[in-house]
Amino acid sequence: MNNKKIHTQLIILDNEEINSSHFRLHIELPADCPHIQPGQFAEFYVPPTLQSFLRIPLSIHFVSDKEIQFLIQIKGEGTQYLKTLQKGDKIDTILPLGKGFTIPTNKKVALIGGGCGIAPLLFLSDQLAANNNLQHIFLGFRNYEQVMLIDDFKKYGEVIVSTDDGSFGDKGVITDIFEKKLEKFDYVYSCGPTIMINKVIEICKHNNLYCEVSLETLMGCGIGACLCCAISTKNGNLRACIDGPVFDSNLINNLNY
Amino acid sequence: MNNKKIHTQLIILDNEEINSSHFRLHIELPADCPHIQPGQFAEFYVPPTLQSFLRIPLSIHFVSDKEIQFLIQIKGEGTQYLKTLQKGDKIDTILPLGKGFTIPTNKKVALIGGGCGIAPLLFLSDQLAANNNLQHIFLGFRNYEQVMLIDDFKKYGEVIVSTDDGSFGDKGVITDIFEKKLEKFDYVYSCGPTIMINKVIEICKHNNLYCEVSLETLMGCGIGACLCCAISTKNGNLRACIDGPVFDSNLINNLNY
Amino acid sequence: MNITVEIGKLKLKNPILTASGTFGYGQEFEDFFDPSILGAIITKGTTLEPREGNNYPRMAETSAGMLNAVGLQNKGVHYFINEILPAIAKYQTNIIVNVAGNAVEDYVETVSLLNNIDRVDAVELNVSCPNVKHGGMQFGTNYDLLKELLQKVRKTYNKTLIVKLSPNVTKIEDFALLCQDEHADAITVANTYLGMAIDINTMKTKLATITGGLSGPAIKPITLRMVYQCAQVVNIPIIASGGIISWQDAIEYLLAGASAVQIGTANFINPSISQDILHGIEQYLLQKNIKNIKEIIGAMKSN
Amino acid sequence: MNITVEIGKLKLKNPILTASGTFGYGQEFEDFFDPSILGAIITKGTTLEPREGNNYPRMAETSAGMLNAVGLQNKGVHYFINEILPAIAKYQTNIIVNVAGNAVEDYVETVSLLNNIDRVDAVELNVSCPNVKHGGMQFGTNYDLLKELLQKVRKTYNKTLIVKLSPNVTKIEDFALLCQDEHADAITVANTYLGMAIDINTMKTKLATITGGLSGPAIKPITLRMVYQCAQVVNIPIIASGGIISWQDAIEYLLAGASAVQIGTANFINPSISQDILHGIEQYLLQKNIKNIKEIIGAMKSN
Ligand SMILES: Cc1cc2nc3c(=O)[nH]c(=O)nc-3n(C[C@H](O)[C@H](O)[C@H](O)COP(=O)(O)OP(=O)(O)OC[C@H]3O[C@@H](n4cnc5c(N)ncnc54)[C@H](O)[C@@H]3O)c2cc1C
Ligand SMILES: Cc1cc2nc3c(=O)[nH]c(=O)nc-3n(C[C@H](O)[C@H](O)[C@H](O)COP(=O)(O)OP(=O)(O)OC[C@H]3O[C@@H](n4cnc5c(N)ncnc54)[C@H](O)[C@@H]3O)c2cc1C
Ligand SMILES: Cc1cc2nc3c(=O)[nH]c(=O)nc-3n(C[C@H](O)[C@H](O)[C@H](O)COP(=O)(O)O)c2cc1C
Ligand SMILES: Cc1cc2nc3c(=O)[nH]c(=O)nc-3n(C[C@H](O)[C@H](O)[C@H](O)COP(=O)(O)O)c2cc1C
Ligand code: FES
Ligand code: FES
Repeated sequence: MNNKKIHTQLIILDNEEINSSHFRLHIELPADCPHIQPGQFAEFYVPPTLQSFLRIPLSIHFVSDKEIQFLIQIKGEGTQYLKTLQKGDKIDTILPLGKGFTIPTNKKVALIGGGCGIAPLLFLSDQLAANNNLQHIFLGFRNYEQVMLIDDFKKYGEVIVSTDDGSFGDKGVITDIFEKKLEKFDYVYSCGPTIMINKVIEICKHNNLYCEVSLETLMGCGIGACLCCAISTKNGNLRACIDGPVFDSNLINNLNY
Repeated sequence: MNNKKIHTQLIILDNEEINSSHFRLHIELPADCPHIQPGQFAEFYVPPTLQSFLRIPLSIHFVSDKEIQFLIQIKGEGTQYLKTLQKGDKIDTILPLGKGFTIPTNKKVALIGGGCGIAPLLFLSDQLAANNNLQHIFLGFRNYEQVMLIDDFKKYGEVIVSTDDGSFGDKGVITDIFEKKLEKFDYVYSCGPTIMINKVIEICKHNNLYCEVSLETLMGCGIGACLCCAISTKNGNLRACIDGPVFDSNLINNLNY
Repeated sequence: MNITVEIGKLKLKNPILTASGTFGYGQEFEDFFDPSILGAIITKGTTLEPREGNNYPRMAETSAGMLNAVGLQNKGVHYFINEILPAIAKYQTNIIVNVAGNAVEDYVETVSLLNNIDRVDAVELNVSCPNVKHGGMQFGTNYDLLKELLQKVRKTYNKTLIVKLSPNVTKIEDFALLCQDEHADAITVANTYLGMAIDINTMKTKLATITGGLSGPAIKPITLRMVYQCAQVVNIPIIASGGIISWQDAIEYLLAGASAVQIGTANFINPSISQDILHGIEQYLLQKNIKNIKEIIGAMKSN
Repeated sequence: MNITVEIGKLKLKNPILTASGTFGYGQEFEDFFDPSILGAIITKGTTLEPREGNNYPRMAETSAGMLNAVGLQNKGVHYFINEILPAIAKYQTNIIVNVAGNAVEDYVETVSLLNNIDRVDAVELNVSCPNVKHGGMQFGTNYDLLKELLQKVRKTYNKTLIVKLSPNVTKIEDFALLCQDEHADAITVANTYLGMAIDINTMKTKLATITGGLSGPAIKPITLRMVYQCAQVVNIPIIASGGIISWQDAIEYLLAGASAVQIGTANFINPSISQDILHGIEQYLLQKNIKNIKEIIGAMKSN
């Protein structure tokens, strides 16, 4: 298996608007693309501005035999620039980076995603399905306007949606729903805001469920060289970019950022 | 007469390619545009890069009742950016800046321009013609490839062209040609590389001709606030951006940059 | 909403000032906005005698910054008082004169002249200009020299005295404390950083003076740290100057402990930026429901 | 064309080094280019005992720069010697260990361990890390402390000793001269600038440690000036470190007097940038018909 990283110019195939603050970039799968695991990420180069000049880390959202997709939330100038990319444009990319999720076979699993944290879960879901796992997919959003990609997930398992204000699906934070509908899952996977991750970890610990979480930190390099992306773990400070971003939740000390 | 400066977003009407390193921007004349003199300039805002973040000063090349034109040589990232502008794009502009050329009536005048230094001379030539002056226009270029806008100038007077290598027009530097064809000009105007300006000043002094030169310096602000654009003159250091860029050549000490 | 701040005996209607040497005498900006809306205008560095400044080239662009080596070109304090001041006296805001000199006596004579001029509301002592051979930065980087200078100036000048510190020092807090001890009313943190640039084609320095002063967004993190450090040790107000190009930058400085901010290099990119920054600050306070700007001065919390 | 340079007893096949803390141990970059092409690799700051470094958040982006407060996270010199070195010994280039410590004794013990390790070609003494409470910058900003440290280290360590200076000082030349007097083989000019940033929404500092080290293109003009100033006073080689992101930047430093350059933050933006910079320098020399890179070291002319 080729697990080298590549640094290359990739071609944009499509820039799909999802809602007012999210879009999905479809990028041509390069010929020499190494094997990509769900949970890995890429680092994009964007033209420097007076606000920022480092690369932007983004989770791999989906991989098909033709393309790699990214689900992106507009935050600052970097993601705004990505939003302007059009079919045919090129983007300087390093990928695949980091350690991904474990993919078991024939298990019962739960996925818990919040907001744009659902990004890496779609490819995960796809790969879990390919390996015959039974999936319960919990997706939480702020409100109806923010709800997205439900149909994409429905292909792979049962999807439970909640919104904080109840404007779509169940009312409440998704971790509460997850706790209520708890079963004896063999694997739990989660990605989303810190507060959600902490809660998922707590629930799983309490119920003795094996859980993997994908963690977002500020990153200087994305390749393990700068030590800016420290995650406090039972084994000391680890690097989110190379020791993660996916971690066994038992390792993680309470996230306080 | 309204001689205020305005700071505004202007609309690109056309981006005309002149040759491999020069292009001409046609910009909509704003409704509230103050009176513009030949020799004045504008300051354009371009997105900051790691190379530069100040505005770019450019001479006003031509003004019609509909548009303002700029003749631009591609030098670094700023001018490269301007080259990418297209019809409908907007550009943040401050204009008109500085002091322009004197426009007499019914005189015999000479214009000497070198390379992209011909930029402000076209509008000057237009205004000189409108005031019934007889013009001898000397334009010097490096080689045939660089020769440009001859026909634009021919409308206003007799045009004499030279190239350093003789690939078009007379062979030699344009100041030599000017010196050979010297007549009793009432006014001499010049804009171009420092070495050319120095030579024109010398010739005029020697032959007792009144001469106005337009000088390019590095500029911090373009509006007289920073004192970065110092020109050494008989009256001490003056500011190219507000006391110039057009100066009576008798004032100027030898330019040594 | 109250956005007034006090600097010594001065009441500023708002904390937005324009930095010395980057705003001319205000007149150059009249077409873009009314300087009267500012908390104060700070003049170009003014010396006892007229000065021609340094040779050209005097500037170079750098990453998110610029180097300048203007070298205090100005027509001298007499010309300022007689010719310039009458023309700008109309601005309904404070006029602060930035004063520089070669020797202690120059400073003293200059401030003693200004002491009697009603319309000059304060003096900002420039002990930090990196662009002149004699005078300037030597005072700002030498504790004992600065002490002597401050003692003599303070004896001569009774109105609000602001000292503009040099950032080119190991421990700016020491200089801040010295200013407080010698009864300066406020400090400006800070002037430009000594820097340089080389043209690799000609292999020559880009500035005639070899080195010059670095300003612009590039320096903001360093000057912000210095403002914070000074705010930990002095009680006199701190005026921040370094790389402010947005209202967000200005708020950072206020949170770090500055009572007012100066807009410098940013004036060159957008001549009405001070107005925009003023409005941005007002919006921020409104949105955060902060009634008095003083509530955010030094309000930064640790992570 | 000859592009070799000498740093103490070391012969470098070219003047391109990677800066401590920005290149891991080289392994992280193997997919992008072969670290063996470099003049040398400089390791992450190494201490006697393992260190966990500072709390998160450890970085913030700024205009043309970044702040970091990693705080010397590393597994200690023993782990380095036993576990890391064997894995990177294969690189056909010099390995320079960046050494940091709390107290003089830590430094001395660490370098004495490294003195006996064949594959460690030199030590870069980090007396300038702004991100740790004890040790680090205190040595680089205090002349007497540094003197004591250098004397003790020099007695213990016989191979090439490079001292990495702090730029957070009033007069870097003094520290450069001290290094020369105390028989350091070379100096690195310079480490990061102490800076900070504030999140105006949360009103909190962006770094857990409040302040951190500023690196990147923003600082280049200042560090370039320091390299130039040091080159005027010392004869030992100077290694430049500060904001290099292009071969043009590297050439500027060579012209200012550096014998070699370190690529730091730029590695994060383009992991094979060192290779590009090396090629760019070769092209420049070729185009200018310069046969030996030493001809351009310190060759800057005045304007
Ligand atoms: C491993 C990893 C995977 C990620 N995957 C995705 C994804 O699939 N889709 C997506 O939309 N975003 C993802 N992010 C977050 C994304 O990197 C940031 O939103 C982006 O860098 C913001 O850049 P900007 O220039 O637009 O905004 P900036 O102006 O740089 O920042 C805007 C805001 O976002 C915060 N921010 C900036 N960088 C990060 C970061 N690296 N992590 C968390 N917060 C940050 C800042 O603190 C600030 O508040 C991921 C981050 C990591 C580390
Ligand atoms: C009053 C005035 C009028 C001008 N009119 C024109 C014009 O009509 N057409 C035109 O093409 N150019 C004109 N220039 C020059 C133009 O401003 C520069 O070429 C431009 O700023 C370069 O920007 P850049 O980002 O592309 O290149 P940069 O990367 O900034 O610079 C590339 C090269 O150009 C030189 N340069 C940069 N700025 C200036 C400057 N202000 N003056 C002289 N050299 C400079 C630099 O030293 C460098 O060698 C004028 C300059 C002034 C001061
Ligand atoms: C072109 C220029 C001229 C300056 N002249 C002076 C001066 O005369 N006196 C002074 O105290 N500071 C002077 N400064 C420093 C500024 O007032 C300001 O302190 C510095 O530029 C940092 O702020 P900024 O980054 O916002 O520009 C000058 C700065 C520039 C860029
Ligand atoms: C994330 C990071 C970690 C660093 N760690 C160290 C270190 O351990 N030891 C050291 O001497 N310098 C360290 N530095 C400083 C760099 O080696 C370099 O001197 C500095 O960043 C300036 O160069 P640059 O602008 O090219 O990055 C670090 C810099 C960064 C950005
Ligand atoms: S982001 Fe640099 S080590 Fe993880
Ligand atoms: S460019 Fe600022 S005064 Fe002329």
